[in-house]
Amino acid sequence: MSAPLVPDLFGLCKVLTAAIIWIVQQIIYALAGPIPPLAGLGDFLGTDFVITLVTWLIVVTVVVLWVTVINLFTIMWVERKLYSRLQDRYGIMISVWSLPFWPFNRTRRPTHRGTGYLQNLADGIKLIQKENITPRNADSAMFHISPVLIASSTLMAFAVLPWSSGFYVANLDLGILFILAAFSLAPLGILIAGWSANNKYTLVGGLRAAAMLLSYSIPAVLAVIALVFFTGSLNPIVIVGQQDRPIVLAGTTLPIPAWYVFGPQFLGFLVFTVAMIAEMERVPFDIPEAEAELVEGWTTEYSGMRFGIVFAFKWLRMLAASGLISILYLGGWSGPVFATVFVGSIPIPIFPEEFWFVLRVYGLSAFFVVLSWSVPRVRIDQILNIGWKRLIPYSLLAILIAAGFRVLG
Amino acid sequence: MALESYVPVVIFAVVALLFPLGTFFATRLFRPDHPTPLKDLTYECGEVPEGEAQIQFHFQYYMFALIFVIFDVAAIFLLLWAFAWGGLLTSASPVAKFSIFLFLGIMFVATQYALKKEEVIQI
Amino acid sequence: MPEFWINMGPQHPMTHGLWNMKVKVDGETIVDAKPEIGYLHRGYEKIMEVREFQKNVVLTDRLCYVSSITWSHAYCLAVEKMMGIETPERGQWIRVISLELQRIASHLMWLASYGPDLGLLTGLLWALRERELFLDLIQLMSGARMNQNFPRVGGVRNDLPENFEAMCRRSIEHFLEKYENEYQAIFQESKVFRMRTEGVGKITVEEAINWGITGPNLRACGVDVDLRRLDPYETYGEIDFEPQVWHDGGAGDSYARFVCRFNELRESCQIVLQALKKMPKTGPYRVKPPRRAEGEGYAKTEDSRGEALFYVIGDGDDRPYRVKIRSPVFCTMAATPTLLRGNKLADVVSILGSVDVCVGEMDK
Amino acid sequence: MIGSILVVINKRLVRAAFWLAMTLVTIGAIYLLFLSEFVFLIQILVYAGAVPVLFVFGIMLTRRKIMDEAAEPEGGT
Repeated sequence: MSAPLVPDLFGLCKVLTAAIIWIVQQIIYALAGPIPPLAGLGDFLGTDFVITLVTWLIVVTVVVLWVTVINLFTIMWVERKLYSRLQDRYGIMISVWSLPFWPFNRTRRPTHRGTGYLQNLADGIKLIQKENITPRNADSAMFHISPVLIASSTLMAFAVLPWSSGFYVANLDLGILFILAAFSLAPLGILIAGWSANNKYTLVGGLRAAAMLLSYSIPAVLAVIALVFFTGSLNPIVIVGQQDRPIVLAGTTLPIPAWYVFGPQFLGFLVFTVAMIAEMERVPFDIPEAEAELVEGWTTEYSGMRFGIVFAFKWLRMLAASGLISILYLGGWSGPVFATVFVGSIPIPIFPEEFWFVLRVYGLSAFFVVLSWSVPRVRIDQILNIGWKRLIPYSLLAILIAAGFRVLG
Repeated sequence: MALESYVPVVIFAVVALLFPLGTFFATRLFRPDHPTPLKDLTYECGEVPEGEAQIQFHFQYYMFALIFVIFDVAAIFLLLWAFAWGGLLTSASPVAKFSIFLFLGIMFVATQYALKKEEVIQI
Repeated sequence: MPEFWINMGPQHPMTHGLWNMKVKVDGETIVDAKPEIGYLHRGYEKIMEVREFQKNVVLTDRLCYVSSITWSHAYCLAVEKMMGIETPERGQWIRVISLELQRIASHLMWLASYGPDLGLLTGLLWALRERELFLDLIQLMSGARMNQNFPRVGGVRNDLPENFEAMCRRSIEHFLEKYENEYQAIFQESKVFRMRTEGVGKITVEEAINWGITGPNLRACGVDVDLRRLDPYETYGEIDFEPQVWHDGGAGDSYARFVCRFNELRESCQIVLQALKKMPKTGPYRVKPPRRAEGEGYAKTEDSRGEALFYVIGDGDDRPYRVKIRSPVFCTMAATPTLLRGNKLADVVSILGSVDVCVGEMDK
Repeated sequence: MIGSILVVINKRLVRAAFWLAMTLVTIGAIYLLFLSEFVFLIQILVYAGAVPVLFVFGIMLTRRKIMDEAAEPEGGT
């Protein structure tokens, strides 16, 4: 019922691309006077193929930057601030405004006035300057390649995760399955990373991570199957579109949106959420890097930016999982009616769809943060028992319920 | 058709692969690199490591991985079944509709049995 | 066989101090364990022979930095018994108050470190937040936050400051409120916490007694042993309190140890409040001890970790001829293989966190 | 594909398993070229995600240097 801020990311970027290519073409044509073959190059740049390719490149870059730079830093900041408040302290406070030189802070010593938003950037810069240590006995090639596998497979989930009805890279018919498939590649990377460092902590951590992530991807897939009974599709945009209406029960329209969480899918929602907490390795299920007994789990031997990447991608997994949950069960980016004002027939979004979606993602993430900082860690055999003896029967039950509702109509 | 919609995914895959790789190569410009024998030692709480870690390792969760693969394949069957549900409803044969429940039941019982047995044997 | 040894410590998040726990695992199950101590050995019993009686109090403070007063008090008690002097009544009451405040601070430190052991960093910060209150009280009383050097042979260093009683009451009131609302919710009533601790690291009464485990760890097995009750020193005989013993089923596991210590926090608060009420308002708090002494003194007190024992021999000189320290943690550490065997690798932290290790007193 | 060759020629089994996963991903891409995207995703979900993990678990349950010590008699396990 609300309109997206970016109705068509591809179209938007195409304008940008056309402008860039036009400028480049003018330069090339200007140069083509002395060097005639360049004119052909200029013509080639104007073809549809090049424009489409460059546009896709720009779209992908925009989304990658949006995800990694803006959302990653924000979610890390939110987490650090939130759990600090939970623990009765301020958390990160040093910001640009406390830098001890002229335009910022006249006192010539750091102050603690800021909100600390750029602290994570500073941490990243620090990590870049750190030496990268490879253990002598490690399997060097695997040790270096597995973070790439983990990072890129997690990032791939964002290729099909739409941020509104217009802000996406690709609109696949099997988008949800694609995200789950992207998640399912990480256990192998973690396992190889843990094995290759030739360290006992990483080995045990990697094995635990693999066993846990494998176990919990089954309930997630089963919960999605239960959802398919109602949606009949795995396209995220279609799924959200189905939820963008009020519930009609026995002829009366209730003032409740028709999110899949309200109704027979509630059990599936619970199962899926728990499975996703495990998939993002947060505290009740963060046994792969149980820092108390396995120093830092499978990331023990990574140092410098490698550690930064494998560490930061935990938050990316959290973003992706929160987005997935809100698309599947919480109505995605559908906002209330007042979010859009119609001038004539043109919808003008006061709060665009992206806002509602980001709100849901961050709300879910905040819930996960609070949850993870208020419960202890579960033991690995208990985790697996929960997964196999509770979640899988429950998810099968959710399938039965969904099928039953479909049979009854 | 679907193939065109996968073009951005392929581009995204390339960028996603280049992103960590690029980060790692970029750090080479900034970081020091002075390996010493002591620094390159495997971390084992400040002690000299005892033995190798890449050994034959008794890991009792192997059974879980085995059951996982079975379940994964089964989940795919279920997914197809869920997609075909609407079609099955219109077709009159109840056997096609509900035989999957038999399959589900058998698989569930077998899994629980395997898990119970594993508790006795392994953990 | 695919079993291998994992080093835990000296630089490991599990070890609260410098010591090494070698754990032999088969998959995830612990087959054997081997505690290795000595990283912090300072030769206390020998150093104390070359210092005067009164100056040794400074050293005994450093035995365990989280419960300094209890250790220096045990030493002072032994020396007083050897010298045959008696602390004035007000001095004894002040000692009781300081001991119980120190016990609360020490137990809070244990609670704080038990939180992150189980992956609960919030517990650490909350418990340390309330520990500040008691450190402030101890600071008011003795002038220092760590290594207070407060008990003296023959009494305590100084009288209680003005308004101490009111401040004490206020702090304890505040603490008990947090205890009832926040701590119980995050620890005792948390289902995940109970999953991690119940049935883990069980030890039977016979094994515990044979290994020499004392204090809250033994009381968690269901044995009603509390030296404050059985062999009252100072004025503990006049105080009405209940030693925390685990009576229900599942005795001797991590959860029972946790509950015993956790309830002791509240019990210690009641002791402090009672002592504040019953103590004489004025009077001497210290007598001057003789410089030289001959004979034997032997004192055992209920430390926050078990039974602390000091045995001092004087040969007529102004310094002890021989000092023997019995550290409760030392004996508990010997029992760790028994505690750990058969549990999972992840339970190492749950067990060793619950027995409350203090490396300083263990290595002496 | 290069990955499949690496699977065969690698002596270290875990590396081989890794390259096997990569090969399976590329096979999935070939399925995609055949316009069967469902099979592509199933390939990644099941074959690239699960099966190599199972392999690696299996490798860790067996002896490590089978290739190197093939000639030697079986020692005590």
